[in-house]
This record gives sequence, structure tokens and C-alpha cells, in this order.
Amino acid sequence: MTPILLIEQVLNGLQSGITLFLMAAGLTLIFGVMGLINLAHGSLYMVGAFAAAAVAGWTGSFVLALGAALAAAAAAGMIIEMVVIRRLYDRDHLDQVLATFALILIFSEGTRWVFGSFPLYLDVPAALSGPVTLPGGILYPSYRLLIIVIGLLIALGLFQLIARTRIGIQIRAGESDREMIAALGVDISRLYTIVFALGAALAGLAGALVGAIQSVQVGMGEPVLILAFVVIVIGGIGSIKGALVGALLVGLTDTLGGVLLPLLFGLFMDPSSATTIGSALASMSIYILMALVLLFRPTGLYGGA
Amino acid sequence: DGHGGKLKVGMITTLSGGGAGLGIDVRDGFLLAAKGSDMLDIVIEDDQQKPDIAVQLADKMIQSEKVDVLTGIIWSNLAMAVVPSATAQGKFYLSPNAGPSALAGQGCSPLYFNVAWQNDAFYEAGGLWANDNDIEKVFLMAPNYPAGIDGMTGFKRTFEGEIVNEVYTKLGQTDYAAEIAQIRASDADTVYFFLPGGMGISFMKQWAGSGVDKNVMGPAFSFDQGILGAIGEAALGVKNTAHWAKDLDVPGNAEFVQAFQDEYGRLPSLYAAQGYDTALLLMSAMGKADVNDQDAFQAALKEADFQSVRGDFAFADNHHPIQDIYMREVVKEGDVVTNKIIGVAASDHSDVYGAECKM
Amino acid sequence: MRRETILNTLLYLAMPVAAALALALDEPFLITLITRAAIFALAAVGLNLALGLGGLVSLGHAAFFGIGGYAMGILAHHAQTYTPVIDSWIVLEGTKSMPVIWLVAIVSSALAALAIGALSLRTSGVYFIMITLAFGQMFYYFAISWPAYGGEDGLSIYVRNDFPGLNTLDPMQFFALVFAILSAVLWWMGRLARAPFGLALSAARQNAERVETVGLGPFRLRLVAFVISGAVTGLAGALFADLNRFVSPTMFSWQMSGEFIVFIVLGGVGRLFGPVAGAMLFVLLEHLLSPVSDFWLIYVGAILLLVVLFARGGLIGSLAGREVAHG
Amino acid sequence: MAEPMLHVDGLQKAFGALQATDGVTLTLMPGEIHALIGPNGAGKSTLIKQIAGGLAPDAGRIWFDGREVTALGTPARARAGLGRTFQISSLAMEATVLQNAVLGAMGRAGSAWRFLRPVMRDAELVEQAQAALQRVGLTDHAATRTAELSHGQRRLLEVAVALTLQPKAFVMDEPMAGLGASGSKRMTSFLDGLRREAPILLVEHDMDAVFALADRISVLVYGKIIATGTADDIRADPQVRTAYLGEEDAA
Amino acid sequence: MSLLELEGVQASYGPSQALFGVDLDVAEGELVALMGRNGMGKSSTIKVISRLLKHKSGSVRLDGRDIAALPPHKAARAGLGLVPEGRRCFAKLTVRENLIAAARSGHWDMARVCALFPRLEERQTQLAASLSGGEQQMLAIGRALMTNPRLLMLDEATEGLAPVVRQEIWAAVRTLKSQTGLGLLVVDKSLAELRQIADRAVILERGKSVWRGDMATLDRGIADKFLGV
Ligand SMILES: Nc1ncnc2c1ncn2[C@@H]1O[C@H](COP(=O)(O)OP(=O)(O)OP(=O)(O)O)[C@@H](O)[C@H]1O
Ligand SMILES: Nc1ncnc2c1ncn2[C@@H]1O[C@H](COP(=O)(O)OP(=O)(O)OP(=O)(O)O)[C@@H](O)[C@H]1O
Ligand SMILES: [Mg+2]
Ligand SMILES: [Mg+2]
Repeated sequence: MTPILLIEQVLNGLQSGITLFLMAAGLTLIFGVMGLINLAHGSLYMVGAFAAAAVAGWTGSFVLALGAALAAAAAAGMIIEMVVIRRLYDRDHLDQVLATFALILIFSEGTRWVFGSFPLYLDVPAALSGPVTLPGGILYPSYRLLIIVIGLLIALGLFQLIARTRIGIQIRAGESDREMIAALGVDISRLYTIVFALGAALAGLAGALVGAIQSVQVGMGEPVLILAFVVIVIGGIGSIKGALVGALLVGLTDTLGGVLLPLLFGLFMDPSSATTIGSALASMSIYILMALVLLFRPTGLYGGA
Repeated sequence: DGHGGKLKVGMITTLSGGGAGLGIDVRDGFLLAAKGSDMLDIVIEDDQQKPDIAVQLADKMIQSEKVDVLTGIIWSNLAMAVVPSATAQGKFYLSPNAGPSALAGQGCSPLYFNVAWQNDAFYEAGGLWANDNDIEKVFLMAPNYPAGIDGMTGFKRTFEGEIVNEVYTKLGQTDYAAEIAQIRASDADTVYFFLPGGMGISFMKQWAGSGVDKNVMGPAFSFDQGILGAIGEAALGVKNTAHWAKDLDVPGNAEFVQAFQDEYGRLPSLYAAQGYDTALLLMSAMGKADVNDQDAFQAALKEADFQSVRGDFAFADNHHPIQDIYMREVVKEGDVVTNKIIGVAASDHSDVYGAECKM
Repeated sequence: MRRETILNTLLYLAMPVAAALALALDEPFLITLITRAAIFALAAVGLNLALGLGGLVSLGHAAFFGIGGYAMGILAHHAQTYTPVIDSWIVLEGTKSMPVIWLVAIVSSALAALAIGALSLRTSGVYFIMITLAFGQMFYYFAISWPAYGGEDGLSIYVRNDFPGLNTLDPMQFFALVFAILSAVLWWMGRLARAPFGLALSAARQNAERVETVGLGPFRLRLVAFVISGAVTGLAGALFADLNRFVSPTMFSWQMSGEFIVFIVLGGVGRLFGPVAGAMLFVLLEHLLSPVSDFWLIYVGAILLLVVLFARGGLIGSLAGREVAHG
Repeated sequence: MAEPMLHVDGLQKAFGALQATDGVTLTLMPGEIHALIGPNGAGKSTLIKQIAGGLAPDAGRIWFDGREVTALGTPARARAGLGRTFQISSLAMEATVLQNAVLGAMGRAGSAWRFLRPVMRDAELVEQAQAALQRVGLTDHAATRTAELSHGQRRLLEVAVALTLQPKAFVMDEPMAGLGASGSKRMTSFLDGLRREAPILLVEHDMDAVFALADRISVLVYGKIIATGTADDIRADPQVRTAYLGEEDAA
Repeated sequence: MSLLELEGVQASYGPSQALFGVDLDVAEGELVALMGRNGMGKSSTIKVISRLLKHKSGSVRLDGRDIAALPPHKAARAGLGLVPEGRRCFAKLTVRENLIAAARSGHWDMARVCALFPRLEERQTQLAASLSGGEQQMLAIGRALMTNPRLLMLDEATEGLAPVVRQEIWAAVRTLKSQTGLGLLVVDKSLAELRQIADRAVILERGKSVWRGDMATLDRGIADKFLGV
């Protein structure tokens, strides 16, 4: 493999990490900050993608589509927070898992009901559809560069929100002891509704951005949900920084594992079994990464005790 | 028989979840053919794309519904779970999709008829077409699971040029940046891939954005009508092999396409065509023999005395199709991105496993 | 008698009574359906030891279910093709004998649980949920891409395995076998929850520090619970494979693990019969609702949601009152 | 002179820049109550944690009952006979009061590895547990869920669980905290009698209790023991007065 | 008019009743001691006032307004400050964050709280979870003061504090009372201290207020009978 190709693959790994971060950010916000396991986060991602596809279909505008994704996912988030999630904060993780699992069923089949069983069309805007040439002669899709930029901006904004603002402090206080923060005069329910909607909106945005280069279909949220969980567990729950680092690690491992492992096994095996075994191991690689991280740091890289 | 002169058909297919589109097409095609006929009594159940549910439903169909014939399964792994035990219990099974090699070779059964294709067929035809069309260096890509590996093996079986590289991705992968970079860096002139469902959509969209300029080929599964709608213009120019296309000029096909559109308001897919043919086959046999006389009914099915929307259709000794396989190209007709036949890739194609089939 | 005891007895009797009815009505498929519920119940009863009593929310129990399934699949596959399982300095033949298969399933899933548990139990809470999920996924991807035993296509076993003196292909006899195993395990789990081990384990869930200061090691308590739990789920896996005469990687999928948790929460966490009630209800819902519409899963979702939100303590909890959860 | 029951030698523990335990050496002799007092944040609980095994010291050694236990974990030290109570109640909240006590008795019996016989029908364990509850006055609440106890009642249960272990020595972190005036008085006389069964290392801010009970008092400030002596010595120590007592005990 | 007034309050935890009729009132600038043996309902009373526990009969009025329907945060904003039993500091927040999380502007701010408890100043960036017991207690008081309440409720606020600090806190309470017109409801086990500082006292026995009166009239006999001193 040439060095240029390797650099390109590293870039790809970073980019796929950032894509994951978009999803993981909202999840870690809800999951870390409110102590809620939200399996339905993938459904919000799907809602965003479908809203974007529908609006892009009607209007032809990608910007409007992104706006629709944000709005639809935030609205969906707000509604499920007020109707369902709100009753789950002081329940244990199990009830949360079951209730949000049920939400997945409702969302998936509901979406299929409205939009049919076939994948929808959503494409990147024409202005961003081609590649740009990076230093070193690397051709890189410009849309992916945009995703990187948006991802980094969101990381920064969230970090500020949680670590620095008073709202962030109140949210975290509520996670430690909801009853107490209420007894001190903070309306934590309203705060949580807002945060949940924000997390949902991020998922929706991720769904729309990613949906333009992937497939917009029912069930699209589930694989990425699991990956996002892996990311925030590696990074440490509740830590935006952890989510970013975790996402990059997972992106790199996944991308480079798929590329390098078959090559590695090819050094001492016949090519066809090297491909099979290498790829088999590559598909397990992020889980191996996660297990390793947790063995040495049982609360993730940036997780508090 | 016990169903008042009717034949009772149990259809187990995928009607919920992400893979529902295929099952719905098979079902709708089948029902379209059966419409207006009172010969069939059809029970339909959703397998959720889970093998254990499919097995359970097959038991239900056989034990409680007492069906005569089973059909409907979309996925190879579900077929592997259901077919051997269904035929062991003396039920006919007509496959409207999926043809795992085990059921074409050693595991074949007199009661099992494949009305779609043996899994390798489209790939073998793809290899043959490449030989005749100046394709020399091919980059292969498929998910790392049996259907993917079998497919690539099928292509390699007939292709005579050079395989530059083979990449097996994770099943369900959605980001192909790394693979595209590898393809770009390789000196292949053509990418040949099999990525079912959403995987193929993702790959094609990302491929279009990457600016890499190479031929793209694959089996029809990644370029079927339901999928083309989601890929859009990014798929234009892709060559894909199939036994059917909506513009195929054989008797009955245009009528089928029209009737399907009238009935369901969308273009039929090849799965719909397979479902349609399956019902036609079944009804053709009913006119000739009683399902309770297994040998006679089996012989009647084997005759394949129906007008397939694919044109000539016959069964080989292992009850798998002998049929033409065409090369299609993705084109734009008006506003619709769709497939157009550009030639025959393999004529009277049948699979290589028949030799192992003893029945 | 306490209401929960009455309810448990009813639940317990419901299965054989329904099976007998199905036999009388000549609906063998219903017996199969009940058997399926009983096997799911067994798997979830296994998980419930770790999850309900020990507070170890494992989202990777499908790993043990799958290992049990493949223990059956591999042994029977070799027996039906007359090839040895291992053929090097030691030769190991396949088998079609259920007791032997069960033993292999129990031992191999217990060993896997020992390894996974020893690593995973270093973490806790959500991290534990996720690391068990990760191990489950490793098995899943391995099984999908490992070609020797069919990869994603799985393995078909044409005839059900043998149990001395029974015709296992007869639905009623196979059900009786499964029901006997379920009964034995339930009996043991009921005892276990009240035995010293159960008290210590449940105390370790509530307050590990407390357990340490009275001289007991929470890690070892949990590990033993996890191993027993994995072994029971593994046994259920072997039975499930035999029920379907088929194994495939879906037995390893995270949705499978998720479903076990659904059974438990649906029925009532930490209650002996919770998983039984949950599995029965879920299988029943699946059976009744799937013909209703193409979008029947919406109804399943809605019902699950209503149960979690408004029937705290699950089915049993809301029917029997909240007196005693957690044994 | 008798062997000390507990001997801590040169213990060090730092949290980052903070030296929470700074070369602490102390002994607990059979039959005595040794009180450990000191300002908030002086490192008393940190010291107790290291003695009980929940926290590994950076340096120093610990002997218990004639055997070095520095390398042992909490359960092993408990089995060796070290009974402990926590500053903030640490109990199995879902279990009943009696079950908590039985758990202690089980620990003493040394085994949880029994998988069949119901533990609450084990007459011997239950008897030991009941006896301990009776001694702290919780018999009436034996069947109550622990979560339903008031704060003070939980403090009593802490002590009861430690009793069921029948330990060779106690380390108690503020057992009086949260007990009302009457409760404190009862606890004081109770501990007074308890020292004959096993010596007690007692951390407490309730000076009435400390002065009434302690055979020896050590004063910990910033991780260091600045004085050890009898109640009168300590009361008179000017350093202790300013660092800890204030003008209170002048009253 | 009283700042706070409870009349015949009854409350339960699920099926088990804890309060059987509590009468109590606190005027502005007044310090009322709430006393009773362990488990008699002191904390439950405080919880009812803070709306963390709903009462099922009787009335709770703040400034003459019935607060039964208010959620906890609204009651708090109406002027209730709580230092709960067991401290309940936000473990994963730093000292500083604990203090500002619910702060409302007024007399009490960072500077004043830090002046009251210099230890907190030193530990501003440390996580609350790693504070010593006493430090956590200081933090809990500081946190409640930062909300600038009109009625401050201290539930065992001197528990676990060193004598010097306890004296400091009593001194601080005395200052609060004299300077700011704050109403104070104090649960504490130290009768000696309360005698010096409380205006009035209420004694609970099995969830009922069995004695109310001026602190001065609380004689040995009563103390002996209800508090076991
Ligand atoms: N895990 C930790 N990380 C950082 N600092 C810690 C940690 N644990 C304790 N400390 C600090 O060490 C010092 C000693 O704490 P410790 O709890 O031992 O005090 P203490 O003497 O028991 O006080 P108190 O009487 O108030 O309970 C305190 O200043 C505390 O903030
Ligand atoms: N969460 C709870 N659930 C059920 N019962 C409770 C709960 N909290 C307290 N109780 C019961 O209510 C009664 C009053 O308890 P409360 O905590 O108000 O007492 P207290 O006077 O504050 O006692 P202490 O001085 O020990 O703190 C007690 O009998 C207790 O058992
Ligand atoms: Mg302390
Ligand atoms: Mg109290």
C-alpha cells in the first residue's frame, strides 16, 4: 500500500469517526447527562433522514431539508420526552431499555406505514457533489469535508454548553439528584425536555447529513445506534470530549481494520483465507477495541468514577 | 383434496422491518397472478426476516393450516431453515427468490422447485458478459457472508480476466470511503460488486461523489427498481445482470407490467416478476394433476408449462431454472431512473450444482 | 397463600393445560408454539438470575443462547454427516443424543460465561451492559463469517435429536421434555434466590460495599451467578435449536439478547415467574397480532410501552401487587 | 504489655497534591476504646478506609490480630475479624432489617456458597441476627424494609450488622451521627460495654461521647496525628483546642 | 402573619403513614426548633414543606398561600431553602458548580458563602464526591444559602461536624437570624445549642406535634419525656 493511500485511509477513518460523533453527541448528551438509555435515538436519526428526504423531494432544497430534519427530530423528541421518557428518569435502566425498545418498533413501523417499504431518495446538493483536491493530490469528496466541519463545530458547542453554562451545570446536577435540584428551585422537567429535544435534533441532523450519502430506509438507525453506544462507552459516558475521541478511535479502527487486517493476514496465509479471516476479524475489531478499553479503563477513557 | 378443490398455499415472507420491500413485491406479484382465479387459497405470514420465526410459521402452515404448498421466502438463510424440513414432511416448496447452492446440489429434493434462480446465476452470467466485452481487470467486492462469497465465486467461475483485488466488507456496512479509495488506487477497469439493499445504495451514492471513473457491474439485486429510486442518477450507466426486465420483449410481460402498475401504483421489480411466475407455475400444474398425487404433481410442475414473463423457462433435473440471463443498463426514461436490456449475457443458463443432485 | 404464589401456580399450569388442549383439538402447531414460549422462558429465567437478582444487566446473553444452539448444531451435523468433530490426536465424534448435547451446551456456555464474566465484571452499570453487548456482537460476527458451519446460512439438522425412551419429533413429547427442564430450573432458581447465595448476591446488587465488609467477595458472587445464568441460557439455546432443527447466527444477535430482557421486564424483574409470564405474553402477542396487519409491530410496541409505563413490576407485579420484588 | 489488636505503621495516602494520610502510626489495644478525632477533612475516614481495606495506602503497613493484612482486600480483612461501620449508612436498602443482619451473620459463618437451603430458615444465622438487632433496639423493625427506616434507625442497623460478625475489633466511623440525644446516650453506654468484647477504634465528633468513652484519644490534623493521650491530656492541649475543639468544651 | 404555617398535616410513604397531624409555624426572623427522637417524623415534615413528600390532609401555607399544589421547584422559588438530611451534594459536580447550580441573586453570593466556610473556597474545583463528610455538610448549607431563601430549613445540619465548625455554623445561623430577617426551621440533636438560639420549639412524637411553645418554657421534664435527655 502506498503512503498516499494510507493517508487517505486515515482521513477516511477520521471522517467516518466524525460522522459517528454527530450521532454519538446527542446520545451522550441524553445518556450521560440525564442517565437515560435511549435506544430510540436511532429512530430519531431515521426521522431526521426521512424528513429531509421528503422535504428535499418536495422543494428540491437541501438547506430546507436539513431544517426539516432538525425540526422534525426535535419535535419528535419533545413529544416522546413529554409522553414517555419523562416517566422513565427515575426508573432503572431496564425499564428504559424496554420502553425505548418499544419506541423503536413504533417509529420503524410507523415510518414504513407513512413512507412505504422502499428506501427513499436523498442526494447531496449539486454544489457539494464532486471531489476536491487536497494537498498531496488526494481527491476527497467535498461533502465529507462539510460533515467534518459541522461535526467539529457541534463538538465545540456542546462542550461549551455542558461544561461552562449554568444550564449545563443544572443538567448534570439533575443527573446526580433530580429531587434535590428541584428542591433548590430548578425546573428540571422543562430543562430535560429541552435537552432531549436538542439531542434529538442532533440525531436528526446526523440522519439527514449521513442519509445523503447512505441509504434512507427503515431500520437505518439501528446499526449506527449500536456503533454510537460503542463510541460513548469507549469515550466515557456523559463526556462530549470522550464521545469525540471515542468516535475517532472507532472510525479509525473500523476503516483501517478493514483495510489492513486482510493485508496483514496475507503475509502468512493464502490470499483467499487471508481475506476471509481478515475481514471476519475486521468486523469484530471495534468490539474488540471496546472490550480492551473497558478492561483497562472500566469507565471509558474520559468517564468519571 | 381437503380444501374443496382448491389448493392451499402457505406464503411465508418478509413483510415487516427493513427487508420488507422484497417480500411485499413477491407477495404482490403472486397475488396479482392468482387474482381472478379461484384455484388458490392463500395464507400469508410475516417471517420478520428471522429464521426461527420462519421455521415456526412453516410448522404452523403445515400442522395447523394443512397447506399443500409452501412458498414466499426471500432470504437464503431462511430458506435453509425451512425448506429441508418442509420437504421432509412431504410438502412442496416453490422458491420465488433465493437459491442456496446446498439446495441445488446434494440437498436437492423432488418436492423443491426453484422458480427464481440458483444464487450464482447472475454472477456467472456477469463473468461471461465481461469476457465478451473487453473487461480485463476487475475489482470484486461483497459482504463477508455466504451469499457474498458465493456470488464472487460464481463470477470468478466464468470470468477469464484478472481479479485485481477482492474485498469482503462487514455485513450491513454503510460507509465505503475506504473501499472506494482502494478501488481508486487499483488499476482495475471495472468494479464488480454485490451489496444487497441499503448497502448498495450507500456505495453507489458515495461512488458518485468520489469522482472515480471506472465501469461498475453487479447482479440485479443492487439495481432493482425499488433501489434505483433511492440511488437516483448516481446509478446511471451501471451494468447489471438479471433474468427479467420490465422492457423484456416476451409475450405477457408488457401486460404483467401494466397490470402490476394498475393494481399497485408502482413499477414491478424482478421480485414481483418472480412472485408472479411462481403463481403461474403453480396454477399450470394444478390443471394437470392433483397435489395429493405427489409424483404426478411433481411431474406437472417439472413441465413448467406456463408463459413466464421472462420468456423461455424450463427446469433442469435438479428443479432449478434453465433460462436466459440478460445484461441491463441503468438509464433515465423521462424522470424515472430504470433498467434497459442491452443484450443477453448467458443463454439457457443453468447452475453447476445439478451434477451433485441425486433424486 | 399470597397472590403471587397463586398467580405463579396458574402461570405454571397454563402451559401444560394449553398443550393438552391443543393436543385434544389436534392443533400440534400450538404445542410447538407453547414449547417455543417455554424455551424462551428458560433462557430468560437464566438471564434473570444475573439480571434480576444480581443486577447484572447483560445485553449479551444471546452469546450463550447461540453457543448452546451451535453445540447442538455442530454435534448433530457431524453425527448426520458421519464426520468427526475433531480429528487430530484426539478424535471426537458427533452425537444425536440430547443428554450429551445438553451437557456439552451447558459446559461450553458456562465456560464462555466464565471468560466473558471475568472480563466484563470489572465494569458496572451501563458499561457492563455495553461490554456484554460487545462480546455478544463478537460471537455474532464470528458466526456470520465463519464458513465451516454455514456462516449466515446456518446449519440444518434434518431430524430432531434423540432422548432415550421418547419420540422427540412428537410435539407433545418434546414439549414435555422442555417443560420438565423448565420446571426443574424454576424450582432450583426459587430455592437459589432464598439460599445464602441468593441473599448475598442480591445484597451485592444493592450495596457491594456492604457485602465486602461482612467478608464476602462481590466479584466472585457475581461471577458465579453469571456462569450459572449463562449455562441455563445455553441449555435453552440447545433446546431452541432442537425445536427448530436449525441453528443460525441470529441466535447470537443483539435483538435476541434484547428480547430476553423484554421477557423479563414484561413479566416482572427479579420475580421467579417473571420471565415465564413475559415469554408467554410475548409469543402470544406475536402469534395473535402478526396476522392483523403488515404494521403489527406497532401494536406490539404500544403494548410493551403501556406495560412499562403503567404496569410497574411487570405483569406479575401489577397483578400480584408489589409486595416482594427481588426475592 | 499485650500485643496490639490493630497496628498501623507509617501509613501514607495522597490524592493528587493533597496528602490525606501523612505518616500515621497508631495502635488499638485489646479492651480499649481508642478515639480518633480531628477537623473535617483531616483524613479520618480515609484512614478508616485504608484500615478496612477499601483503599490501598501509598506506603506503610497494617497488622491485625498479629498478622500483616496490608495486602488483603476488604472481604479478607472482614473474615479475619475486623468489623466496620460507615460514616454514611451503607446497607442493602431493599432487603429487610433482619436480612441485613443475617447477611452479617453469613459473613461470619464464612460462606455464601450454599445454593439450596433458604437462609432465613437457618435457625443459627437468624438467631445471631436477632440477637444483634436486640442489642441495638431494632427488634421491632426486624421485618421492615431497610429503605423505610429513618436516618437514625439506619445508623443503628449499621452497628447491628457489624455486631453479627462478632469481630475481634471494631472500626466505627461516626456511629453517633444522626442519633438524637437519647440515641447518643444509649449508644454511648452500649459501646462502653462493647469494649469488653472487642476493642474499638472510634471516629466521632460527638465530644460528650468521646470524652465519656475513650481510653485514649488521637487527634488527626491534615493527615498527621498531632497528639495522643487521655481525655484530660487532650482537653488541655492548646493545639487541639484551636484546631478542633474551639471553646465548646469549656462549657 | 406567619411565614410558614402547617396545620394538621398528615402524610404517608406509600401504605405506611409517617405523619399523623403536625402543627407548626415560623414567622419572619424567627428560629423554630423541630425536635423529637429518631423516626418521629422530623425529616418527613421537612419533606412535606419542600413538597418532596405530598401530604394527604391538613394544610401547608407559605405567606398565607396554600402551596399544596406547587411542584418542588416552585415552592423553592417561593422562598424555601433546604439543607437536607444526608447532605445530598451533587457528587459529580465541583464545589463551585454545586454552589452556582441553583443560585439566585440576593444577599448571599460566592464571596459571602466562601467567607462563611473558607474550606469551600480552598476546594472550589474538587468534585463533591471526594469531599470529607464535614466539607459536604458545609457545601450543602452554602448551596441552600446561594438560593437566597426566606425560610431556611436545616435538617441535621451540624451532624458530623467538628466542634469548632459546629460553633461556626451556629454563629452563622445566629447572624442569619439577626441580620437578614430569614425564617429558620432547624432540626438538630443538640438541645444545648438550640436552647441558646431558638425562639420557639415544636416536638414531634410518632408523627404528631405533641408540644409547642417558647424555648424558654421547655423544661427538663418535657425534654426528658419527649427527647430522652
Ligand atoms: N477520592 C478522593 N479524591 C480526592 N480527594 C479526596 C478523596 N477522598 C477524600 N479526599 C479528601 O481528603 C481529605 C480527607 O477526607 P476524609 O473523608 O478522610 O476526612 P474526614 O477526616 O473523615 O472528615 P469528616 O470528619 O468531615 O468526615 C478531604 O479533604 C477530602 O476532600
Ligand atoms: N422513604 C421512606 N419510606 C417509608 N417509610 C419511611 C421513609 N422515610 C421515613 N420513613 C418512616 O417514617 C417515619 C418518620 O421518619 P423521619 O425520617 O421523618 O424521622 P426523623 O424524625 O427525621 O428521624 P431521624 O432523627 O432518625 O432522622 C419513620 O418511622 C420511618 O421509618
Ligand atoms: Mg469522615
Ligand atoms: Mg431525620
